[in-house]
Amino acid sequence: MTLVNAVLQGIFLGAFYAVLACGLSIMFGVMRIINLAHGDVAVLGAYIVFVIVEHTGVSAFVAFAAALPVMVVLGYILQLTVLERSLKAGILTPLLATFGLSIVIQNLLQLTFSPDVHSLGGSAGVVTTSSWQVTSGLSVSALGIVVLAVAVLVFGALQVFLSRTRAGWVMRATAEDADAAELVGIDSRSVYARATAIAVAIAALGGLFLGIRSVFDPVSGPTQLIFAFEAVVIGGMGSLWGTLFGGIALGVAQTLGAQVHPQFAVMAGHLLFLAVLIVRFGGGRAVLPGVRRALLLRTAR
Amino acid sequence: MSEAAVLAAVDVRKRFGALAVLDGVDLTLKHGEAVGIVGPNGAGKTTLLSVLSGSLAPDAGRIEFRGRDVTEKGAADRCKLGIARTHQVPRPFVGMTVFENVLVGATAGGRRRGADAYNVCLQVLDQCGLTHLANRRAEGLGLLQRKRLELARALAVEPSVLLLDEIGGGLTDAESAALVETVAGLRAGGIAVLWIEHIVHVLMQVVGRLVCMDAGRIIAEGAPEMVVSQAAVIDAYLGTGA
Amino acid sequence: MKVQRWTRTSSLFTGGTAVLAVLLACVPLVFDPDVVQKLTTLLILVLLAAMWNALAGYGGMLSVGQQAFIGIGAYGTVFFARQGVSPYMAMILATLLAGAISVPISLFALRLRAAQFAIGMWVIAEVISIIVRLDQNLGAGTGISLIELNQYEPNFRQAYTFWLALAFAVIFLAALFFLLRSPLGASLQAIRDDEDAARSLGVRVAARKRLLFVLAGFGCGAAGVLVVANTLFIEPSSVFSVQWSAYMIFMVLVGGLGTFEGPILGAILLFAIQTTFTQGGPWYLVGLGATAALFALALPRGLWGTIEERLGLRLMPVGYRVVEAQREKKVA
Amino acid sequence: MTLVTVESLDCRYGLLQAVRGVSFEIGQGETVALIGANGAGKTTLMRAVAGAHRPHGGRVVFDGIDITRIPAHRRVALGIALVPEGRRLFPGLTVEENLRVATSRRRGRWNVKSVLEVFPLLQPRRHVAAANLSGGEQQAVAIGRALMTNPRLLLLDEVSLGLAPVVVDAVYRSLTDVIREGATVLLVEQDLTRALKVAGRVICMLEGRVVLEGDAASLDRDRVVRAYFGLKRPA
Repeated sequence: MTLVNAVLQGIFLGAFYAVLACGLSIMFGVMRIINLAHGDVAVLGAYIVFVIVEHTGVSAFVAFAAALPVMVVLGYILQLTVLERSLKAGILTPLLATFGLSIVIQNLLQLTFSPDVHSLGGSAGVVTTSSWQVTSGLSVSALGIVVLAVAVLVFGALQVFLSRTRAGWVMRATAEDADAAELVGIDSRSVYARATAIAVAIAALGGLFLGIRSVFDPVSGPTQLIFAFEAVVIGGMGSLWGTLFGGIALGVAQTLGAQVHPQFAVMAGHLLFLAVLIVRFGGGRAVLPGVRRALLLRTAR
Repeated sequence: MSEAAVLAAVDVRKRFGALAVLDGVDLTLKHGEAVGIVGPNGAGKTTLLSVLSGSLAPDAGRIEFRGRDVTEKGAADRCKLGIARTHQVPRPFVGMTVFENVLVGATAGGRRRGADAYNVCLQVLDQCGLTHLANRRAEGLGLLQRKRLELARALAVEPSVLLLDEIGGGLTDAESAALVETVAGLRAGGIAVLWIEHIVHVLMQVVGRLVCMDAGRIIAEGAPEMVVSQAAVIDAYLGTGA
Repeated sequence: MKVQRWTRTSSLFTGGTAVLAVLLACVPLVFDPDVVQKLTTLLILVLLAAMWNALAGYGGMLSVGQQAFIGIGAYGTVFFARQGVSPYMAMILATLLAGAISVPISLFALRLRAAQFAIGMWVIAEVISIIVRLDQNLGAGTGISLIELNQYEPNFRQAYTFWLALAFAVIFLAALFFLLRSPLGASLQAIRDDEDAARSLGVRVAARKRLLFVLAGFGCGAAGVLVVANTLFIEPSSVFSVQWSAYMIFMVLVGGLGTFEGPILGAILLFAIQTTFTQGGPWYLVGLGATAALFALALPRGLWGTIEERLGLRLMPVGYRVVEAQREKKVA
Repeated sequence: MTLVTVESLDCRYGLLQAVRGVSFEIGQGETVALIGANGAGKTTLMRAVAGAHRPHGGRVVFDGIDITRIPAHRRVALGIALVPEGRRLFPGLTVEENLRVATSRRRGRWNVKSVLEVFPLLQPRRHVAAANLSGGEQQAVAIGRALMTNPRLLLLDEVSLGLAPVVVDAVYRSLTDVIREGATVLLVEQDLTRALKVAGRVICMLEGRVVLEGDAASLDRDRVVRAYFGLKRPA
C-alpha cells in the first residue's frame, strides 16, 4: 500500500511543482527565454504574503489575494527593465541578466528578512492540518487536494484564456511570429509585459504553496527554479499541459525515490530530468541552427 | 560518368514544413568546370548550396564527392575534403583581423600549419585585394570588403570545389570584371566553381554551363546563351501571366 | 610581406607576466600566512574566471554547473588523502580525476543548447553533491576536513598551498594561452564569433568545444583542490554551491567575455571587492548581481573588451600581424 | 489626392544598402505594381512603408502625416496593412482566429463574414489550423487578415509566390473585387504580365533604386524587361 500512497503523495507534490513551473513555461512559450530568477520571484511572493500576514493577521490565502496586484506590477517592471533589452540581445544575455537578478533578489531578501527560515503553514488555517485516513496505508491531506485542484484550475483557466479570448489569441500569435503580429496591429512589447505579469503572479501562487507546504528562506529560490525547469523539460518545452504532466511526473519520481532512501528523492527527480533531456535534445547533428539561419536569410530579403 | 564529376547532387529533396524547397534536384560539377545558377527568389538556390556544403542535411537523395557518398559528412568534414563556400550575407569573424579570418580557412579546412599557412593566406589576400586590410578587425569592414573576405577565406582552404552565393551583387563594372577574372583564374587552376548570381551578364562571361531553378526544381540547363533565351527561364523570372 | 606574432607591447607584457610569476613565487617567503592565504584565494578566482571564460567566451557554452568539478576536486583530495596518499599528491590525483570525469559528462552535456546546457550542468552538480552527501566516509552532509595536512607546520602548509595555486594558475593559463596561439586558437575564436561560419571553413566545432570543456573540467577541479587546501574544511553545500557560478559569471562578464586578459581583470576586481567588504554579507552580493546583470545588458564586451576595442590594444601575443618584410640582404 | 508619399527613402541591413533614395507617390484608390529582380529592395521598401523596418534616411508621409518614426502596430490603426512575403500566418491559430486577431478599432466593411464572402474557399475551412491549409488557402487568409484591419492602403508582398497559376488566378479575382471597392493597393508581383494587367502604374526597381516608373498602358514589355535586368544594351 505504501507504493500507492507514495504515488498519490507524488501527484500532490507534482501539482505544486506544476504551479511553480507554470510561469516559467508561459515565459518560455511566449518569449523563448528561461528566467533564471523565476524561483526567487516565487520566494519573493511568499515573503510578501508573509509580511501581509504578519501585519494584518489575515489568512495566507487572503494575504495572497492582496499580494497579487503587487506581483503583477513587479512583473510589468521586470519585463520593461531587464527582459525587454535582453530579448533582443542573443541567446545568452537573458540567462546572464536573470542570473544576476536572482542574486540581487536573494540578497535583498536576506537584508530585509535575515537568513532564518519562515513558513506560512500556521496562517493557512485548517487546510494544512486536516487529512483523511482512507485505508491503513493511504492518507489524503486537505492541502494536497487544494493544491491539486488549484493547479488544474490554473491550467484550465489558462487554456480557456489562450483558446477562447482575443487576448489569448493575441498572445499565441505573438509567441508564434511577433513580426507578423506587429503587422496586424499587435504591440508585442505590451504582450510580453502581460505574459510576464501572468507568469510572476502564478509564480507567487507557487511561493504561497511553498510557504504553506514547507518552509522557505531568502536562498530557497534556486532549488525551486531547478524543480520548475525540470517539470517544464519533462513535460515538453513550450507546451502548457505538458508542464502540468511534467510537474506530476517529477513529483511521483521524487516520492518513489524517497522510498529507496530519503536523500534519494531529489536525486530520482534529477535523473528523470537528465534522461528526458538527453532523449529529447540529445539526438542528431546540430542542424537546427542552420535551418533557422536559412529561413532567416530568406525573409530578410 | 559520375567519377568524372568532382561534386554531384543526386535526386536531392528538402522540405521546410509544408514547403518543398528542393524537389528532386540532380546536378553534377566536373573538374575545373564553372556552372552558374539563376532563378527567382525562393527557388531553393541557397538551400541547394547549403545541402552541397553540408550545413544542411537533405531529407532524401545523395551528395557525392569524386564518386564517394558524403551525404552523412558535416560541413567541417566536407570542407576538409575540399568543398568551400561563401555566404549570401557575409559572416566575418568580427573579433578577429582579416588575416586571422583567412587563417581559419587555411589551418582548419586547408590543414596547413605555420609558415605554409601564412603563405597561403598572404597569397589569397593579395589575390582578393585585401592585403592592405590584413591587420584590421573584420568588424570594421564595408560590405564589399566583407564579400571579398568571404571569397578569400574560402580560397584559403585551397578547395577543389568552390560554392559562391551571390558574391557579385553591388559591384562596380571594374570590380565585377576583376571578380570574373579571379573566377576564370580559378577554373584554369582546376577548381570547380558553382556560382549563384542574379546579375546574369556577369555570370555569362565566365560560366561554361547555366542552370535555372524554380520552385525547388531545375527547369533549364545548358549553354548560357541558350538557357537565358529559353521561354521557361524568362517565365520563371517574369511570370507566365496567363 | 611576413607574419609577425610578437609585437613590442606583447613581448613586453609577456616578459612582465613572467617576472610577475617569479615575484609571486617569493610571496610566501615575504608575507605572513594570512596574506598568503588571501593571495591563494585570488589565484583560485583567476583560475576559475579563466576556465569559465574558456567555456562561455571561446566555446559559447554558458555553464551554471562548473561547481560540480570544484566539488570533485575538493572531495577527491580528501578521498585520496584518506587512502594514505600524501596530501599534495592527493591534490594532483584529484585534479586528474575531475578532468577525467569531465569527458563522459561532455558526451552528454555538449549535445544541449543554451538554457538546457546551463541548467543541465547545474543539475549534474546537484547530483554529484547528493552522491557525496550519501557517502558517510566523506563526511556526508556535515562536511569533512583534510586533517592529513596537519602534519605540516601552518606557515609551511600555507606556502606549499600558495605555490601549488601559483603552479596551477600558470599551467592552466599557459595551456589556454598556447591553445589560442596555436593554429587551433584561430578556430576557437572563430567558434566564439560565428559557429556556423567556422563549421563551413572546416572547424570541427564539437571536438573543439569538448577540448574546452575538458580543459575547464581540469581547471575547476584544480580550483576545488586549492579550496580544500586553503580552507581545510569543506561541506557539500559550500564546494557544490551555485555561488561559485555566480562569482565566475560576474568576473568574466565584468572583465570581458571572450578576451584573454578580461577574466583576469574581473578576478582581481572581485577579489578587491571581497577584501574591502570583509564583513561580506548581502550588500556586496546585491552589488555583484546587479553589476553582472547590467554588464550583460549594457556592456556585453566588459571592461577589457571595451578597452581593447577603444585603444586597439592587444597585450597577449595570441594574434597575428602582417608587416612589410625587410629587404632581404642579398647574400654575396 | 495623394494618399502616401515616399521621399528619398534609404534603408539598410547593417552595411547592406537595400533601398537607396527611393521616391514616389500613390494616389487615393490607385493600384501600383512594384517589380524588380531579387535583391532589388522591394520587400525592404514594403516593410519600411508598413513600419516593420526602420529606415536609415528619408521620409514616409501618409495622408499628410509623417509616419517615418511610427511603429508598425500603430500604422495599422492609421490604415496601413501589409500582407508579408511568405504569408506568415499564425500556424497554431485557426483560420477564424487568424482573422479575429487582426480586428482593429477602425470601422469599415471588412469583418469575418465579408472576408469569407470574398474568399469563399475559406468558408468550409474556418476552424482549421493555419498550418494545415494549402498554399492558396493560406494566401487567402493572409490577405483576409490584412483586410480585417479595414486598411486604406493595402500592401501585398509577392502574393503569387509558390502558388499554382490557377490558384493565383482565384486570388487575383478576389483582389480585383477588393480594388473595385476603392482600396489603394501597392503590390509586389514577380509575374510581370499579371502586374501590368492589374495595376494602373508600374515602378521597377534595380539594386535599391527606381529605374523605371510609368503608367502600365504606356509601358511596353520589352522596355520593362530591359529595366528589370538592368541591361544597358538589348539582351
